[in-house]
Amino acid sequence: MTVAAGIKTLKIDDRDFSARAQETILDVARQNGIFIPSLCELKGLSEVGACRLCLVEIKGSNRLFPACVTPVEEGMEVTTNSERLQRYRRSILELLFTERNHVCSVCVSNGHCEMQTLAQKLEITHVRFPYRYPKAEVDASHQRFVVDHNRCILCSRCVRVCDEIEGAHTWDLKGRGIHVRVITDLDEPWGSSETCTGCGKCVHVCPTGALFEKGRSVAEMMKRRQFLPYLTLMREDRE
Amino acid sequence: MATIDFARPTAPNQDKRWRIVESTMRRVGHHPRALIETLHTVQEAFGYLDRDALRYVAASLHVPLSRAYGVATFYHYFTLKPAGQHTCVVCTGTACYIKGANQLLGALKSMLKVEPGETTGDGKVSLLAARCLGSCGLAPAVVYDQEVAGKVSAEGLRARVAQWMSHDA
Amino acid sequence: MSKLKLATVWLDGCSGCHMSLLDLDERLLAVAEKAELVYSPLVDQKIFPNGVDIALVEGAVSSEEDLDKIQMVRERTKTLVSLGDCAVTANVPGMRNPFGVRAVYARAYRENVTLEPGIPNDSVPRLLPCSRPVHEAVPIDVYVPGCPPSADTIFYVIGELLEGRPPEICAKTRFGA
Amino acid sequence: MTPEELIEIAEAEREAQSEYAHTFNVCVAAGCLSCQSQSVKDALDQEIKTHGLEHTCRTKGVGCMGLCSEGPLVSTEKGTLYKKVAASDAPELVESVEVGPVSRLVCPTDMPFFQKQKKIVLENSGVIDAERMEDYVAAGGYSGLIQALTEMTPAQVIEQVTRSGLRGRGGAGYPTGLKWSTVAKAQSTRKFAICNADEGDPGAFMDRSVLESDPHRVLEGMLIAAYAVGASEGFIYVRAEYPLAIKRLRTAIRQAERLGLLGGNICGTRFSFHIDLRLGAGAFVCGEETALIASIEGRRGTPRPRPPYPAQAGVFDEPTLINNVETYANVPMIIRNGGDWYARIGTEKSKGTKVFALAGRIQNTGLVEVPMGITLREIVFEIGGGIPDGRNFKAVQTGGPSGGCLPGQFLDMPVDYESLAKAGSIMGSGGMIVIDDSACMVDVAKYFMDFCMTESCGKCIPCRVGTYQVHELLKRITGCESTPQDMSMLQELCDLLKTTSLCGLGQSSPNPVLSTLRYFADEYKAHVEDHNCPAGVCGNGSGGAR
Repeated sequence: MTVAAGIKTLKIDDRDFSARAQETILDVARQNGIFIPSLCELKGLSEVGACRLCLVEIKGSNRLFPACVTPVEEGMEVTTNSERLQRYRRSILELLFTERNHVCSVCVSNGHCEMQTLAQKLEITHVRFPYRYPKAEVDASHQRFVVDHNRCILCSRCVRVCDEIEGAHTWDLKGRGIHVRVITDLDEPWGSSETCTGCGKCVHVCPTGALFEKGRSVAEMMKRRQFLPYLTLMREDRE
Repeated sequence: MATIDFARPTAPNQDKRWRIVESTMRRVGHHPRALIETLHTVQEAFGYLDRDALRYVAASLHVPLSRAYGVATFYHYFTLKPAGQHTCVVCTGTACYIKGANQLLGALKSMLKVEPGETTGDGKVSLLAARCLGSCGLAPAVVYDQEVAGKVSAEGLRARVAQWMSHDA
Repeated sequence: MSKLKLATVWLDGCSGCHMSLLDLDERLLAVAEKAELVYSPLVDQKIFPNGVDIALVEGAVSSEEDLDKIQMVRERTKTLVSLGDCAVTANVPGMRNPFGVRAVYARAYRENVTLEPGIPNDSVPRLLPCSRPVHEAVPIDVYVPGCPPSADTIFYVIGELLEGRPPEICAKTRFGA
Repeated sequence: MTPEELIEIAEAEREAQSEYAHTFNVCVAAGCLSCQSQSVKDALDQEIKTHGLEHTCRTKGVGCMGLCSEGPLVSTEKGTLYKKVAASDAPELVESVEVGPVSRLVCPTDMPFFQKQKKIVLENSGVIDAERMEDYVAAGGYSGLIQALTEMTPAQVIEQVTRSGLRGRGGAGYPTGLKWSTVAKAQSTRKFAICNADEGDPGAFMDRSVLESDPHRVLEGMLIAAYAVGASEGFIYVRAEYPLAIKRLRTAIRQAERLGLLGGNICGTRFSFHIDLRLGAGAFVCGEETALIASIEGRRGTPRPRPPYPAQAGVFDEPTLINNVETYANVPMIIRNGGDWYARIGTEKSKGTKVFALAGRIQNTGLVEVPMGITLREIVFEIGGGIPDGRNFKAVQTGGPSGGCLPGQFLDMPVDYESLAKAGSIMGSGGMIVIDDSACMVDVAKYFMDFCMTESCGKCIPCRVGTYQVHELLKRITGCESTPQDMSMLQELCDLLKTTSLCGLGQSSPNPVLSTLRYFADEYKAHVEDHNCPAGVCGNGSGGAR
């Protein structure tokens, strides 16, 4: 296939764009500075389409489409920010705030948490649904890292980065529904994991304060993700 | 595709039932995708899945430990704790619910002092709630050990379970 | 034109929001020109008056007393402002919720007490089963998250409300700010 | 196996059967088995021996006869049906072959329960011995497969299925012919055909009954489908909770393999097909196609966004056809009698018959097969015999947790995919629960939301947290401690679930709530405004149907 044949033209929010056939709506939007919220998606990891925050409208369909996994198509007309979409996104994020105990004021990620930032961007001033206040554990058994389940949003980035990039597959999810938790090995303390390499990739892809490095104060716990595009690129070159 | 011949892990102990598990795994060529089938075999043989079993199966099938645990806890048919000597499954399917399954469950909960999914302290009776046994024509239905009983009344249920509780078998 | 009646209320919070309010410093004078502070932990007024125009509430609803109080405040107030994360989200007071009231009482009045351990029956208001955001107890008109909201934010909010405009606070503050 | 050999088997079997002047067909499907029908059969065998009638009289374990509430059921070669038979009735029954029917046990077969049914899928249920392949062959079994393999091209098979108008019986009603042709067109050397037997709707037992009563019919349907779409490997994904169905399927697969109807070069053609069983492990969400695929691959049964659809990339990323048990069970008859024959049954857009599991507050609970387009009234009041205990009809629930509750005003509505959807429910897989006036509809809605919450896989936020929040709201409402704002929150969350959830489970989870809000708004109102449950079911945090 020639490059020209693989080019699609589409409209996003009434502006014309061209894109390569394999790209998703989210890719094109990002390249062109159009903001579409997302929490589970992270460039360099596989997409799961789970957070539902990147849902967009496509003309001709009543359904909503997750931008992170919907490939561009010729003549597509995408709306990324209608009143309706904003309403749904706010509700979804509010639900997420009710699920665990997200106390921003005493969080190591306060000020650089993706969920907190998104809440402000989506103009959430309060959560209308009742909080659940579940009892959630903090596992500080690892020498260098901590997992605080109070702040986990189950985006599964840690699971994916550990499996797809590091290759250890220390993390996975247990249970189902509202009882899902991230686990290491057979739901054993992280510190006693036989498979964890201690690389810390999971910590740095975590969008919230659920995974953090020990001994870091709030201002210091910046997540650094440069490794992800770098490793992806290096691997592509090798293949 | 070249296969790497890792040394096969050995069974947790001398129990003969591991041979059944091994034969299931052999039948599917120790492929990771056979995880659920293998877990079924383990549960059938031992009644539940403990950590040793999960560790052994995961190592044998080259499945990450966390994935094995994730699968075992995703499916409600699998249990990680041993069951009691007797199990009583109350069907809570729609037909049974409409015909009073909640009252049956309530009667047992107060009688056995356990929640569904738990076993009495003396290890005699496990109480379970099933989603639907497909015996809707006989609602409300209960399974005493392996035997399905239809049109069950709270009195009948109590009497049957009381029998289990009193016996030393 | 008579001045608008302003009140501030302190429920289950650390008083940080009130400290932030005091950080208005000389701007307090500008506020005082337009509004009269009729009730506040900062003034010597024991009874929440009727006909309050604007009331700022700090803190979560944690005890029976908090609940009674906020219901009374709501009845007597035109515009009720949920000020700070404790009021908006239950924040730190809400961190006791997963453990349950009994465990909280035991920790506070038995386990950590050497002299006459025992849970008080009177003189201390009874805790509710859960510490809740204020809007789960009564309807709220304006939400100002932040821990605490900055003095600038509070000044802006009061200023807008005194002018009869709904404040646009999203760009100014957020949860945990 | 050649066509001639198949005919030989059929004839030999018919001849063997004709040696017996008398046959007692004893239902040994799960329903009657749980009423001790096996002991009835054993007692009859013993009695026949005692009378020295072994050469003229026999018993046969057969599948479900439908009227489960009257079991154990026994029928004779003359068409007499006996109900509630006990082992102690055996002597009398065996003597009856000489003296005529035992009138105190006779169940009249001229009642609407039997007369109004039309059996295609259940043609052999209650007639043949599910564990003997020869019995299925003698009843015409596998002739559809032979016909397809020897006389038709795959395209012609698909053409017949398309003409029949058959739609997926798993719930959504997607045209089967279209699905098959999509998979047939997919380019790959390896394709799969899967039978979804993970019957998860609470209150549904159609698939279990078919698998227990006539497993070869499902295999034949799968074989024809595999031939049509070019699949060489297949899986039957069946609930582990159905041990009898699993056992009979295993037997059937072994028998078919032995006769060369499964395996390599079937009937001497180039068509090969292998079937493997996969046991579900108690996850409703695995009824969703992509979750089912994940489960077959040995992973957590969580759905993934579509596209790609299973027809393009399913099991092991290969093109995959997924149909449910009842869909496959229709196929052999469509091939034998032609698509046009099938299309003459039913309505304009919903062709053929549908099997329903009748349960709840109804006289005749059990399994029925009716032509599409029959009214709910005919099913509930004629076939079902109406509401027992002098109570009144309130609603009928179809489609399980994804369906809705329809009130009396819809009793005269024809049962087809479009009408049910228009009324706010769905056809679903065929569970039909009748609800009388002793039930509280808000409580029923809560029951289904509890189901969806527990069965949510937890992958997407709207379903994971939304079902929880809706359930909490319904708990507050049934606990008579809600406020009017709760009602608008309920509406909002239902809309959110429906629109933004990743898969069908989440998207359809609000249906029971929405349909009861629509038709039983006064019951919600009574709970919210007057803090009163009109049916007297809810309140004081107890809840639960009586």
